[in-house]
Amino acid sequence: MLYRESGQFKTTYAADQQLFPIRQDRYAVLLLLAVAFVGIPLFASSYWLTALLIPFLVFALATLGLNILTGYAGQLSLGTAAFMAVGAVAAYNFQLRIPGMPILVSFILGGLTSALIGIAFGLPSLRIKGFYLAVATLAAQFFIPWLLVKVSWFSNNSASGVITAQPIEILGFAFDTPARKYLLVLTIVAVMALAAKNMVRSSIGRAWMAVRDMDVAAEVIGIRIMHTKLIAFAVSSFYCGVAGALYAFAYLGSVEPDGFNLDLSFRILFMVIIGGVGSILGSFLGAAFITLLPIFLDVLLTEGAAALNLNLPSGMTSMAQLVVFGALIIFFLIVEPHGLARLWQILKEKLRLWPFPH
Amino acid sequence: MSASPHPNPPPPAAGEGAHNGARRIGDVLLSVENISLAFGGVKALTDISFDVREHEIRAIIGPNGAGKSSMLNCINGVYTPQQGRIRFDGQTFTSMAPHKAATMGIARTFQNIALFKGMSVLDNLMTGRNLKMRSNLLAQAFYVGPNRREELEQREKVEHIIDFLQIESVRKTPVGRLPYGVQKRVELGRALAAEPRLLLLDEPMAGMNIEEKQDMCRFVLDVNDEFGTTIVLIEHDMGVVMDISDRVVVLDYGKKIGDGTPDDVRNNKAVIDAYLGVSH
Amino acid sequence: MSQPGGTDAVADTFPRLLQHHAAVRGDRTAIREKDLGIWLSWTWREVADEVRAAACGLAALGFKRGMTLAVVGDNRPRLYWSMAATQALGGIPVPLYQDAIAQEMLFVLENAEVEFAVVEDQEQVDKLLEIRAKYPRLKHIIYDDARGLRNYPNPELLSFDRLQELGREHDRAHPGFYQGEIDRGQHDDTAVMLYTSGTTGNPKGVCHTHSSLIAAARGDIAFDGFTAQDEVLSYLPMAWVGDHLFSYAQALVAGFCVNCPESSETVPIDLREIGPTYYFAPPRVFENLLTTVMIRMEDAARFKQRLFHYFMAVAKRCGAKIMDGRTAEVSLGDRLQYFIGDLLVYGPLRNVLGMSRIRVAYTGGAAIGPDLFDFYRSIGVNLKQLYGQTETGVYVCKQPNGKVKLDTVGPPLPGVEIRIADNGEVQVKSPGMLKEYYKRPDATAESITPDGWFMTGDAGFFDRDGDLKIIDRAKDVGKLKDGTLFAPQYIENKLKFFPHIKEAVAFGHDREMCTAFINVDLGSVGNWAERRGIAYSGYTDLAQRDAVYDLVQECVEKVNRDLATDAQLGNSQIRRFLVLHKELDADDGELTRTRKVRRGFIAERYAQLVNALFAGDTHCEIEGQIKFEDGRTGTIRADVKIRDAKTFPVVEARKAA
Amino acid sequence: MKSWKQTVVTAVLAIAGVAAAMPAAAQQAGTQFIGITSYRVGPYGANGAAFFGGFIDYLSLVNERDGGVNGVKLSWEECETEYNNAKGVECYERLKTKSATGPTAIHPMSTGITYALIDKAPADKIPLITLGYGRTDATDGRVFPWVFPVQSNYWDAATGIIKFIGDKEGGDLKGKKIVLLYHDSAYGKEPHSVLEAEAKKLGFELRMIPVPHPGNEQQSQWLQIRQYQPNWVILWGWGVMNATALQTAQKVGFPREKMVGNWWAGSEIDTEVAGAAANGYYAASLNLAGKGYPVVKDIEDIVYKKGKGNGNPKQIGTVLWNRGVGAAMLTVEAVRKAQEKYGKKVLTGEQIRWGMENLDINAGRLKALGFNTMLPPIKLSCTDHGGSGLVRFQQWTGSEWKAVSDWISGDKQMVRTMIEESAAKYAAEKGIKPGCLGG
Amino acid sequence: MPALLAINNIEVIYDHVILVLKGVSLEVPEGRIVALLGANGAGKTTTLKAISNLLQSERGEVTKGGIEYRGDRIDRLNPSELVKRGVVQVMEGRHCFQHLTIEENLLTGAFTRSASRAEIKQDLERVYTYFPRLKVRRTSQSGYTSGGEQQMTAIGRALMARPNMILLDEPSMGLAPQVVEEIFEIVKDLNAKERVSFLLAEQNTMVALRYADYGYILENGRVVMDGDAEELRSNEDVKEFYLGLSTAGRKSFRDAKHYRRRKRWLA
Repeated sequence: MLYRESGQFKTTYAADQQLFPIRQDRYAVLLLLAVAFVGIPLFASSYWLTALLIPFLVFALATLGLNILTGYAGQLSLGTAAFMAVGAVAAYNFQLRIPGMPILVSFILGGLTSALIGIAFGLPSLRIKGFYLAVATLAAQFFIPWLLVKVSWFSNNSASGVITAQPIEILGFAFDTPARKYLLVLTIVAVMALAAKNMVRSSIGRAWMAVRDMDVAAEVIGIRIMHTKLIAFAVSSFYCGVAGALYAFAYLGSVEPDGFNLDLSFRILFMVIIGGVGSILGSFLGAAFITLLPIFLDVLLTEGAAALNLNLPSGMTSMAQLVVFGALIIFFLIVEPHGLARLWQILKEKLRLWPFPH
Repeated sequence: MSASPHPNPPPPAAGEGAHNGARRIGDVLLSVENISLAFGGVKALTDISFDVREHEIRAIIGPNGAGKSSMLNCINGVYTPQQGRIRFDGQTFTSMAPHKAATMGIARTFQNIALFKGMSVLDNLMTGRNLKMRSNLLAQAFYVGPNRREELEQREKVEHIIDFLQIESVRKTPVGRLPYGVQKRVELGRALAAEPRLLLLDEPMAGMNIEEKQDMCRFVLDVNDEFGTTIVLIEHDMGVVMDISDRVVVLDYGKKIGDGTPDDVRNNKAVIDAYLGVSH
Repeated sequence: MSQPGGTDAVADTFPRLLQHHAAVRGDRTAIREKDLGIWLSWTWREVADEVRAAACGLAALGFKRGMTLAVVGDNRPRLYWSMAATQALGGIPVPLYQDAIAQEMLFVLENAEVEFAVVEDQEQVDKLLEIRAKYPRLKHIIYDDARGLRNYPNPELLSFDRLQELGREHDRAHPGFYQGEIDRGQHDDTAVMLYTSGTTGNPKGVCHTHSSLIAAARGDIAFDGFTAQDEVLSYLPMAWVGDHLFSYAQALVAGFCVNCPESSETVPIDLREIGPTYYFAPPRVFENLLTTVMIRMEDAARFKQRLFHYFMAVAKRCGAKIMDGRTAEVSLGDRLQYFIGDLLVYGPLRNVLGMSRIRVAYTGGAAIGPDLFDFYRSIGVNLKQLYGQTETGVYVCKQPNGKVKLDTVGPPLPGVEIRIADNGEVQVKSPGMLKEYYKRPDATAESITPDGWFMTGDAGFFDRDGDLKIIDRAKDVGKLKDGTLFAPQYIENKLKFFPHIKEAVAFGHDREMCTAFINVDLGSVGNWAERRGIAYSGYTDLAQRDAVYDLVQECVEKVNRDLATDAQLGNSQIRRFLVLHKELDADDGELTRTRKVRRGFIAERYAQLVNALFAGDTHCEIEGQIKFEDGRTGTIRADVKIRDAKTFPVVEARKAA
Repeated sequence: MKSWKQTVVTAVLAIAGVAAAMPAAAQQAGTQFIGITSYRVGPYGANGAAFFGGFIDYLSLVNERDGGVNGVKLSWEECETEYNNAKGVECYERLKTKSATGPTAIHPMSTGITYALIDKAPADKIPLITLGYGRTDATDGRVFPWVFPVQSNYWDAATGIIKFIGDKEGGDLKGKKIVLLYHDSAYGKEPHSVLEAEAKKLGFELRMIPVPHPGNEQQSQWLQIRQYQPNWVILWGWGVMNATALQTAQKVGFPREKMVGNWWAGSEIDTEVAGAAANGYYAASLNLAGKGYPVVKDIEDIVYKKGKGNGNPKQIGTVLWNRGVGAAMLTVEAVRKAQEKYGKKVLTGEQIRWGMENLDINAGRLKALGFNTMLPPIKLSCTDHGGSGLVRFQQWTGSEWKAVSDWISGDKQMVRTMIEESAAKYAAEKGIKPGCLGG
Repeated sequence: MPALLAINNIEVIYDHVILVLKGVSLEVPEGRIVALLGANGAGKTTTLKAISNLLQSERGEVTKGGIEYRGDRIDRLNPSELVKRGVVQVMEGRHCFQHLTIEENLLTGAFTRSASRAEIKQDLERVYTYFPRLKVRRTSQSGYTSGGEQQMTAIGRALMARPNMILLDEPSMGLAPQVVEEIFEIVKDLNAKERVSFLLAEQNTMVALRYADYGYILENGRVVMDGDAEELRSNEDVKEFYLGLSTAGRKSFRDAKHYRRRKRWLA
């Protein structure tokens, strides 16, 4: 219905291969970016920024990272949080130990460190697949936080193992307000999402998907399986690493290695599943669903109970929220096992065909 | 991109000194020498030798389980034979990695379609050109300069294959959604995208009706003719084999029981007994 | 002569027009073709170069001034260029219907003495090679698409690329040759020969001069204000005057862009992609589109259907008025509803039909059903009717914007004179008039009066607004035995306006009553049957179902009721009818290539059925032969039911329209 | 199947509804708003429910009995954190916007959340009150002006426990073996450095054994302990870990009389679950249990009688509930103190901070407030955001916690030195210039 | 003869928007072999899956029309319920349990029945009489048997459910000509001796029309023609497009054109 594509034709491959070949999509994305970059910082409260949007973006980035590995390259991983931890701690240490280190470089180095670790833990993927690989990545999930706790050098000998992120300053400009932090995170996430989209539509992305879909055939047409899988691990871990750094620096400000636990890894895996395996958009939708929906529900239930003058026993709304949230997850998975992105795709397809059904 | 509607030189046209079907069959491109292959004691292939000449269409026939697919798997390195050698383009191998085979110009299709189900037809074909792509990860991530150029160049090449195989209408459809017959075509396309010198086709016409088989035959013949690609083909439809192949190898229980022109094979008693049956 | 489109005075032949555009708007896109996944584009300058190379190539092969060149195939840029190249050399292009079987082509090739042909692909090459056995004068067959042709031994075959290569060599060798040839062209040279299919007898070659076509095109362009910015999709048969005028003559005069679809199957998709601003189609195409829309809507969810029907009712009420700018007559509420409808239904509908950008759409060549016409206008497609023939360059009448009436074809176009002869025949003098029928002075004389009026063969009159109203083909109008006027096409059209009826053939001249053959529309009736749970397999099965007969009977009786109100035609109500067991087909000679029924041929071929109709039988067994494209024949056997239809007492008409 | 459509519609409606509800619902004007990041679900829900029950009950008491603080009524809102850091931050941000003057002061009741808020509180000008948890070095108010780890901190607890053990062992710990069984988290690691220092100083052998979260499986740890045969086990647990430790100790035959918990390992929730296994177990406490205090009686009589009680009536007088009451009292007293300076009106976080920093509640005042000996006196200053650093030991009798010591203090000197070192390091790392904010 | 299975005007849509079948109607009379012919993607497999209710796993659904078996609507029954009623589908590509032996595979076919051990044993023997080859290889893992044997196993497994009707999808796919004949002979045999009705989707029109009694031709998700096998074999369109015959006999694959004659489907 909203999609009126008549008259949109492509006369070059460049036009056909652009990111958003449909004009309406392009406008929508531009509008979204304008709102995200201009509207939100101008109007959103610090609650929205700090409590909703920054974590959403950070988790979206981590989800993107896991989606690259799991959704595109088909390698199941339960070590996402560990790679985030590596990124966070590495960025902290680069910042701490190298005087004058620009913060963005620290983030990148944090990501690269995570990528290296990712490659190391990706090595088993050459021999094992699926469920077994997931178990192997669990090793990362247990080993890395343990190591970070064990070797207190990583937390600069902090008594509690907690690292407190340094203030963010780029070229003398302090990113100290929620709006500034949000803009920084948004920029990084936007650039990395674009890069991810580009990768998955380039030869490396096709190699990932080829390995995912049919590895023998991929090998037969000349794709080096090992190389491809390890790149997927590296890129994925890089994304998770940067997400971890942002989690520490722009979101919580201080993190302890134990915060990056299996629970978090699973949360991110849920984001991938709910959002859509093998979809960039899905990573955002999934992150939004898992991070924002509980909060919305919580507010809705609390305010709702207050509005209706229900004097609910304390903790009741929290319980109700969990129940509703869980039910919604199941509901969505039944309606569309392939995730929200697929739901969106179907909706879009319907809108393109509107008023016809098929 | 400037409008250059016909970037590839068109195939040699008819009428003007066209060579009237006389494909120039050349020297031996591939020779399989005394190959034996066994899986845990079960012999799949026993002492098989045959050769394939350049520009030739070579069929391999035989009953189910005769070892035909295993033979292809040996040629492109999916299996490593216990004995024997493979000579390809002057080089001798006792074993070959699939990746190596691909770089040397051997491409293949599979009996049970091995497409990348989650990807579109276009992407499947583009994947076939992965070996031709050089740009680094960073260039890909930012879709800049060389990568962008490369993507567009390869897209154009792939479009010619799409056109060649007449699968324009499904270009952007995920292959998993396509009917079987079209998937077979796409798989051929993916193999062609690699611009192979030797193309191994494992039952490209299985599960097709006459019309689709006719199309597939045309494609195989056109590939052979226009690009000069050498083709090794496993096929059960004797009509197809007899019509389009230059020479035929017959396998039965892992042994070679016949080798020659279609007519030779058709009249070979061992072949009739083991495979063709009386009705043919 | 007026100069719309900014052409200069010397551009009075098509080759000169091409040169003019190459000079004036050399970098603008002249033509596109959907191929290899995108719309490959050529600028005017590139087109001029391509044409030049092709023309020189033809010259190198020995093509001489005054020779003819056959063009066969779907709408392909190279085929259009071949026409221009031929004209540049002073030759005459003869486009042929691409779906014609070899036998039909043979006649035209012989008649036009064709020695050169440019064809699309293997299919056409095969046909021409088959013809060559009987017509050896055909010397050169040039093909566009080489697929499958590489091993043909025939020396007369040549690829278009090779032709152009030869041409470039020739051009280099003879530098002034090409321009010289163009300069030698005269505006009154024959520019093209278009064979009219004719519902009776053999086709005739209508010769048009450059000036007649250019004049017709200029007139059209000025009338609707077309510019170089317009976009059209060329998908109609190149041999049809409609396409020639629209995708060739008008494009070359106005300098707008012509888009060639990927293939005939992809036309709807390509139409949607391009979204032309100017569109022309015979009623049959609009009808098929509407049928598809209705079928697809019937499959939609209940809610969507209700939405659709609600807003279609709104559109019916006020859409046409809004389109014509008579907003004063529309209430505010309706206007608001129409606005919402446009958002939810009409806009998306126009979009999926590829009609979002259309400024002007024309239909012509046959009568269009009122519902059909209303539908398109009400959803905001500026569909108008025009009237004209191959012989008049389709330049006779057109409906002006804002003054569209269903039952007329509009006032005469500027420069056109029309008179109604004593027998009611419409006679025309038009700037787009033909030069002659090729090698048929007899036919020319029969069609053009000594004082230069073209006899259209249509019966018609002017209404009070000065708009022409066409009644029927004058020649077809006969009388029943009782003397009642019998206008078969009029009745057939009324039947065909029902979406369930695809074709109808009425019989009655010199008979006691009027009867009809019906072809149901497989898509529409099929869907109808599906919704009722009537299982069927294929056309033959469906056509002989009682339920389908009931359905058709309803339509026939509605027509009868309608006819009953007409004093003159009241007695020619359809008394009996049958639903044919097979679809009428051009391959079987039952239709012309432009899908007009060949009544005489059908009557002969199905004499058995016609007799049974008049004899009062309730069914009739028939066995007939059908011809396949490759010459094979098959037999088809059926037991066709015959039904009586209710007739209505003739009411004295309140007032003749 | 059209359900996807309904789904979308429902989702859109829900989101729209929530978005409409999101803008901060204005709190009753003219009240002193207190934001409460509480947790009543999740693994530590029982502990949270008891603490926050007491906390809110005291606030209710102030409103019901006194009509507020000098006539300024209190209002509050809870936000569920599930003891999760990210959720804690979200709650903090949500509560922050709920009133014009901000949420008075935040009691995160979680070391993790405290860490996450330490950077935010100064920016938002909201005092963080961390009663017996959080960041120990924040006691140095010159580096952490907005954080108040009041009363006693973990290092006080650790040295206090060592002192208690030392007393039990007759004043000499040389050669003794002590095990620290700790929750493997930031919280559990807090006492490491100070215990190591104590071990060095007092000459005892220290072994630290982590228990992974949540701690309901301690078989291997206790086997290790049995092999090691320590004289004492210090239990530094939280939630389910505590009861498990007691039960496993019983199973391996380690005497509970040789186990000392810290104040988060010494509530009825821990011991009641452990049953008989808890008998004889000691725990340090910040406050005494029991109902024998006027304030408790007032709450029962005024708040619960009116049906406005928040906690489970059964929890009244328990360790954690009493702690909640005490924490609320400190907050209210900080308000009262600030009102002295800024007037009897609704005050901002900045003003409360001053009130907090200048808090001085002596024994007399405690009595006046009806707390008697439940809490030790407290006096804060810019350099000392902690307070007395006193702890008191209780022993589980099988039915209740009974005080077995006086308010005692550990090695206050050492703790202070370490605090200042750590705070200085933090200041250097963060580029903070230590100093007092004043009022 | 009453129709055992009747499909009336079904429409199948995949993924909510992709129309695969439209208005397909067909009948299988008791004790007959009916062939469903058509190119890949015409909708043969979809039709079979619509009957056996296996569409859901592929995101397809029957949106219109009805399917009746012995006069009862079966469109909403789950596949195992259908098996109990005697309708068994043998899937394309054979789908044997690769790690089980042939005999184990056969035994899985009897799962839905609560039959005694003796009965099952008896059924097994019955299957072996039709497929003596399977008896020889009964202990081989089916993953290591030939395509023909796997196809036989799949049919044999279906027989173990004592069906009245078997839906057979592409039995000849990827099989050597001799084996194809063998399989079809067994089908004919089962039909004659056990009165099992068959609806078979098949590309190999030549063989299918030789063994079937009746045929339907599907193109683009619609039935374009139906008729007795005999009649279809003599139809010009069928001859050209499905049998590859021209007036001069079999057309060489080498001479295939790059364009198609228009299909008329004139019955």
